[in-house]
Amino acid sequence: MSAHLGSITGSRVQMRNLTKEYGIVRAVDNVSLDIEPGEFISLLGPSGSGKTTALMMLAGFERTTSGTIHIGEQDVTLVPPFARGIGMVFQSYALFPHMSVYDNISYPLKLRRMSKLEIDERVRRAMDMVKLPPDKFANRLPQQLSGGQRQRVALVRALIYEPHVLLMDEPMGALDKNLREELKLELLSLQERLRLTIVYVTHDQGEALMLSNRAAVMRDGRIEQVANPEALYRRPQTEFVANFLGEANLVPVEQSSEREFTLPDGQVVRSSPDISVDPSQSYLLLLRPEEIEVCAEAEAMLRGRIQSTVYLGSSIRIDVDTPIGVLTVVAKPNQSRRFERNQIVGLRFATGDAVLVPKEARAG
Amino acid sequence: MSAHLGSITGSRVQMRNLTKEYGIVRAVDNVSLDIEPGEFISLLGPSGSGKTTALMMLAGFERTTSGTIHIGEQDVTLVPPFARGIGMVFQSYALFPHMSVYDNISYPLKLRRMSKLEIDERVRRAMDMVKLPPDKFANRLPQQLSGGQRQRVALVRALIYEPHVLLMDEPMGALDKNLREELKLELLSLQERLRLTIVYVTHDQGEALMLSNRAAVMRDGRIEQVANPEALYRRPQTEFVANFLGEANLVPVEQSSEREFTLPDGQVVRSSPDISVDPSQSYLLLLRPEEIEVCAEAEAMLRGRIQSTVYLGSSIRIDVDTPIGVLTVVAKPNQSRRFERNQIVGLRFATGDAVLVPKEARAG
Amino acid sequence: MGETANIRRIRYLLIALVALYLIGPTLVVIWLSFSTDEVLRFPPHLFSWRWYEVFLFDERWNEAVRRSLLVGSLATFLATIIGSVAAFGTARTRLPGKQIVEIFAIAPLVVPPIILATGGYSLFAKLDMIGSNIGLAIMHTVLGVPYVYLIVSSALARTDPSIELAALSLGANRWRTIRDVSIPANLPAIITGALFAFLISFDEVVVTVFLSGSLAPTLPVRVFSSLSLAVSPVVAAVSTVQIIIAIVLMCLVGFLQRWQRRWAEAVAH
Amino acid sequence: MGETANIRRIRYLLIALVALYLIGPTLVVIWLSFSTDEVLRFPPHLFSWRWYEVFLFDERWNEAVRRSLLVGSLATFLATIIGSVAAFGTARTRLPGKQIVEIFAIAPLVVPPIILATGGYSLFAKLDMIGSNIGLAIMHTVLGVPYVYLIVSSALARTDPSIELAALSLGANRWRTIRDVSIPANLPAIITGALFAFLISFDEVVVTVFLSGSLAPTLPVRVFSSLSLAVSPVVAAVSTVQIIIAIVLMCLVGFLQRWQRRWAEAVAH
Repeated sequence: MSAHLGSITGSRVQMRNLTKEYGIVRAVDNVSLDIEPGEFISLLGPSGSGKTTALMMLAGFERTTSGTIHIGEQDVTLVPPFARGIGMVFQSYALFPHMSVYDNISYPLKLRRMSKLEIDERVRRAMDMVKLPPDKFANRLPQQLSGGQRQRVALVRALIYEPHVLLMDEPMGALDKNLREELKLELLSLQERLRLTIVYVTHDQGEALMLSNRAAVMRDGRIEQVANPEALYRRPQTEFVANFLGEANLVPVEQSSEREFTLPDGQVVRSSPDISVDPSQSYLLLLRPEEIEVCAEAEAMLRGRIQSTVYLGSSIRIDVDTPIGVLTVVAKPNQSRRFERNQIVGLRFATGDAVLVPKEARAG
Repeated sequence: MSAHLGSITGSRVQMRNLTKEYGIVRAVDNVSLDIEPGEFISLLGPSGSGKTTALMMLAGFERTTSGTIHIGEQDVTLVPPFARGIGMVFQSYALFPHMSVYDNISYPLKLRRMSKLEIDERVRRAMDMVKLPPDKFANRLPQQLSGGQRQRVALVRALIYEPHVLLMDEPMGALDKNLREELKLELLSLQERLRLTIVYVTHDQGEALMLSNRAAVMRDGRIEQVANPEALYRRPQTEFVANFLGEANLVPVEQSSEREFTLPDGQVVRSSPDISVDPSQSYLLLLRPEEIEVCAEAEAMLRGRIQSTVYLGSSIRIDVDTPIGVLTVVAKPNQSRRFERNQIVGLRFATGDAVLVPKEARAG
Repeated sequence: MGETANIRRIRYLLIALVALYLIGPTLVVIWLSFSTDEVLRFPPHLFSWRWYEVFLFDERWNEAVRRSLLVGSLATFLATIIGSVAAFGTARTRLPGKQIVEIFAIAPLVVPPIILATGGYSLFAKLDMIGSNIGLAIMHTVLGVPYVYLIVSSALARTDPSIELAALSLGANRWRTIRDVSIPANLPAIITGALFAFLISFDEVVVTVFLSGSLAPTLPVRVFSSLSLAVSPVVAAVSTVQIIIAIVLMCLVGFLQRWQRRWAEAVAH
Repeated sequence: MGETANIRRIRYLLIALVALYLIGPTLVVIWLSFSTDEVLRFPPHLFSWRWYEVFLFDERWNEAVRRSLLVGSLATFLATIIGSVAAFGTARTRLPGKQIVEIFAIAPLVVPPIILATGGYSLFAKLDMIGSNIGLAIMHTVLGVPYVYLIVSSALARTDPSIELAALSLGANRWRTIRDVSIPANLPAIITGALFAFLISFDEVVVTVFLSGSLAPTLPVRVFSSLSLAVSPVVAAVSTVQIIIAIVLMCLVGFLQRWQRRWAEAVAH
């Protein structure tokens, strides 16, 4: 996919106060998001969070209730999908079942009235690039391909006319685990070469962390936080984001001075200086399981009783009942050290630069 | 599910030379497995490995082509399913759609001609145990329940008549991730209390490692290895098992003396004494990603160039191109240390007690 | 997306016209049934219930209704059993030759009714069963089986096939599994099939004309003969009653299908 | 599981008996068509092709065939368009009132044919179109629409709905999307629907009897009248030809369905 496709550089995409209502339900609620040219951005959220609806509005398949969409310099809010100059990869791949692989890939070029010769050259080159040799695959029908091959055809078909924005709707959903890993790496290298703007919808936090430059975590039609993967994982701004991206221990704390917070057992942690704290709000201390270390009781900040241990191969997950609550700890399995239920263990974690998350008000 | 169910203790289950042929295809090929009373055993393998067919023969839904099955003292090879005294949880849960939750759970007791009074007492107690209060749930139909609730009804229905063997066919397959974790823990505690014999079919290595006392890894209708989770993960006996349970770096080695093997770069590792080595066989050294440590170049056994890094939240996956091949390393993310592409890093790993896996002969 | 209100109005108008066209003849019949005229003519003079009175109190029409109900019930009973057994057989067992069972079960749907009339007439003439209710019910059964088969099959395709295995694992033998699980879990579809089988029998003309012989015909055949002879508006009144019965049965079918579909949702996926 | 060979033998015998019963009348007709007798009687004296010769060389039968083909083609054309448009409308758009479109499209399947006959007769008598091919084709269209609608709808339910979105995203406007994707991706089902519509028209008797008037009847109506008057074995020969046509069309349908089903597999998972 280099040669002809080598020159692509993505467009800027801007969503401004985008809202979509179905009757009284707000599927997307006042979403604004600026996507830089060449950025790989994920819309990440559970099902029903509005991520797919937002993508459908970007593609032009859903009308907006209010708000505007710009692609590049153009306001495309009212432009029909076929004139938006986007590429899209669907969860089901949406290959045309009555067309061969060759016809599927060449279809967008035919629509653009290219010469037969140029179409042929482009399609063959593109097929070679994604390891589908034209000799073998050109005349196959989609149903004669494996899942991974179908995915690659869908990708090439969406890219061959050099759109500046690629929209992807859970494109890995239907693949098994190994294939998924492989295609993720391929997608990363592709984006690195072409500098496309990619908007990638997924409910899988691992995919979003691995692939994106930034991810927007969505919930109930709204964006909770937009940030790069590391910031989302290490400095989530809401309880929801903290829980959605990996496992989280959330310990209630009381503010004792401007930057100091007291744990239930009286110990004090200092918050990271870049977190601004609202005194009227309750906070939770975020401890990722891998940030807590199991240690000798003498060196421990906390002691606790092991509630359960689960062997996961590359690690052991231990739930420890401590004075500040049940903490989940992930430890490396170690031949010399065994963890048993009801054993008393020491735990420690860094008390500086603690990450605090506002406690969510819950109904009832 | 305690009280009435508290007294259960599982039966021994024995499969002897079990074979199932469909036409010319051998779905299960001469499988023998002794399952101890009260053991939680997983049949683990990719789809098409014969694990489900083996379970169907245990349940009596598939006739055996040859071989015998014993449950307890009894040869049940020719006994119809309804007389085998087993409980089974299906992937689809298989709740009766026309019966309320109460009627579903009481059905096996009605078949056993229990008195209405006793049935009522038992069902109510069992529903309480799995957190489905009878007042609220007894009259609901299955389609009015959430996935996790359906799963619990299916589990109670399969246990209420106190079978000595519980068969489970990918019971977590239809649940989302969070619910799965929760139900895994519930299942573990249940089995600990009841000491049932559980045969659990899954394609998910994480589930098998987490839940089972032992797991049988299946491939092409045969058992590759039966062992406890730690032995499977740390001392796999075949290349297939090594790759199937988590990520594996497999480095070709040459035997230099009885227990010493040479890596491609000339370094020497000593094999674990409990591994017997066949001199006519080629071996691979197994290095799990978390067993390799990234270190200062001075302390390194190996140096390599970083090919790619992937941020996974709780860890970073790094592919390093070294003289002994591309090694995948999993490191903890660290604020002070950054990994970049093309950076040269040092690696080290323990050279004693190395795990060697026979290299598979490949066709072609 | 982006079409003007005018285009949309034209589109709705077109839909309305086609819809009117599809049910137009039916509406005409209902209209005619309230005619005050002595002969069937269009448009009619309105409004009178007199033709409904004729239908209700004329012994020949009453006899036709009785015969229709008797033959229909018998045919429904037989077709429901044969069609359901065939549907379960092809969907839930591993017998060889499933495809052949399927072809036989659907065949009567495709065979022109005139052929069933010819064949049935020749056969039953030989057996001296022309005019017998049994003979007629047997032929109507043949016509009803494909409907039961198709409806029950499609319900079985949506029902979780492991519920029967679950019953077996819980200790039910084969007979109890069928009685407690297979039949009740697909009851809405089986009843739907039965309703269709009844409607087919209740509406059938061609085969019935030849097999009812000199005895009293079924309701639709009586309408048919009345039409051929003197075209009296009483046939419009009878037809209207038939339409109402069809509509009631179809509402029932709609209800049953929603029921069966909701049951199908109990399957995990 | 564990049943003896005897039980299995009895089971197969039962299946065979039911199968014979379902297609028995059809076999009888084929048998009769080779009779040497002058009148239709069972069992016949065999073997002769004479009735096929009568059918082939009698101008009145030939005229019936021509009329059947003409009316059938016209009705098929109209029913295919109306049924397909309705199916796409309910399956792929968000127009309100889908359920109403569905009810209208299926209604003619449930309305007793005798009512369509009564209504159609009254309407066309007024328009002076009794005996016109157009009038007949219009009524046959009504009968064919539900088949096209049901067949195309069920294909659309299995086809990936995002292929049309994909075409739009690749740059095809609405018209090109319909031409290049919607129609060809469902062509096997649309053709299947058309074949059914043709078969319905080609086999219909009740409505046709009333609407063909004094002109030459269609093939099945001619068979019907022949049966009522002099029962000559030529009707068995004609019926056999009809059966063969039905079987050929159904084999085609089977082939088309496999084709459409294979296409549906192109969807992920």
